[in-house]
Amino acid sequence: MAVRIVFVGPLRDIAGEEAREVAAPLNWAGLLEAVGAEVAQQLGEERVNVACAGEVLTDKTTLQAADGDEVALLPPVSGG
Amino acid sequence: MAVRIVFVGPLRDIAGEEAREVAAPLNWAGLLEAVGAEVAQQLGEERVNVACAGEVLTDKTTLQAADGDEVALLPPVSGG
Amino acid sequence: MQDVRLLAAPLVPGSLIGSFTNANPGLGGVCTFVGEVRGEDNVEALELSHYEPLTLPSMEELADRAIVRFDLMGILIAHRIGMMYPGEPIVCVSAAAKHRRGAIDAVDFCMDCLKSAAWFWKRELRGGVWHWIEPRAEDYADLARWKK
Amino acid sequence: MQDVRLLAAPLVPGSLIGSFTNANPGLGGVCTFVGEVRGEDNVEALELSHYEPLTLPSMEELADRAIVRFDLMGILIAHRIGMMYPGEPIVCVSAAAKHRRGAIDAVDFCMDCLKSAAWFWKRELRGGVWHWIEPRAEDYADLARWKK
Repeated sequence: MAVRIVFVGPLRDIAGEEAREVAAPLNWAGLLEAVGAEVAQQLGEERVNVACAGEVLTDKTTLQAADGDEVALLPPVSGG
Repeated sequence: MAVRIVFVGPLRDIAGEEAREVAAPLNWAGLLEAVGAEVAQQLGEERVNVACAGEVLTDKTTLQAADGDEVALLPPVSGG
Repeated sequence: MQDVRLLAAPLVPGSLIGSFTNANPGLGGVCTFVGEVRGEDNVEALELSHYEPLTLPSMEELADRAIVRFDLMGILIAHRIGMMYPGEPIVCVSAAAKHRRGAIDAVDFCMDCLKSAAWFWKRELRGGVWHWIEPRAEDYADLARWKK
Repeated sequence: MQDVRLLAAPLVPGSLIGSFTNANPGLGGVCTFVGEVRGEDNVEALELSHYEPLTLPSMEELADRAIVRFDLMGILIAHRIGMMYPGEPIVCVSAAAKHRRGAIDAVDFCMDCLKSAAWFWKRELRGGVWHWIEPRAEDYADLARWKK
């Protein structure tokens, strides 16, 4: 009965880990609580996206992760 | 005592030859007379340039070619 | 012909482009951009992370959009992940079209998207310390040119 | 590094670009455009004429202008003359710069100039008859973008 939270890029450094398993289901309030104050603050920023089960959420505060879902925390990107 | 007139690109087809030697000096009026009616008509078009001794003339009607100069008649370009 | 690759091993643009060009007979022009790790500012290494479920699918979607928008015959998008050193290629985008305008614009567009709107995270090692990199203001401005 | 060539023999982009890239260490990006003879409209062959005293000097001048205008580290401009057949490269422009914007814009600029403002004359053989080609209206419009 778990949701896997994945910390990507700079958020991995802040979280100090690559991923964490938490109990399902997981909503936005549960996510903010699960990730610790520093990551929660980052999640408040508009530039930080959240994906659930491979789909980027248009409104991350509507998160509803079920058992087996992977929730990825996606900071501002930079490629090329 | 000659000026060499070079016909480039489509003007070569119209002139029916690659180049022609005429007596020096050669000015604009002399050029128009030397090249024949059909090429002269083309020379009247703004898009057709004239180079003398390797320099494209800003105003081709000021042509003053001396002995040994090459005068090139340059129709609209297309490369690439 | 659409060829989209996420590469954990060294990217060799010459070998990709040669076969890409041959795979698009009848083309009028091919435009190619290759981005490399710059050694300036004492950059010792660069590392690119990705997020598996999103990164490659979004690159494929970008390729689809470019083909339609710029009327391409083919597109190649190859992007490195992992650790790279100065002088190593990071990204290669190549577009084949009947006319040059489409090919050049498609490469321009894809590079702007890859730089600031694709699922990559970049960090640089300078003086033994890793620094996360965000797009420059110019990168965001470049991307905004394509919004319509 | 400036490399400007007028070629009467086949142009092999791969060999030019490889050595060009290597000759510009520290670059951030290289953009390259290769134009080929299109076989559409039953084109059997294409012939490019030039005028020796003007063509190469004006290409060198174009390279100089591009380096200054787009802050390039290097530029390669190679253009064919003579007879070519469908699928053969006609022109190759490659620009190396610290950032992608300069490299891409330089290639775009040079191609527009080569297409409508360089000393070349092009004709196509279709159905056994030679036809002189002039730039399309779009080509002149593309060139006008750079006037300032």
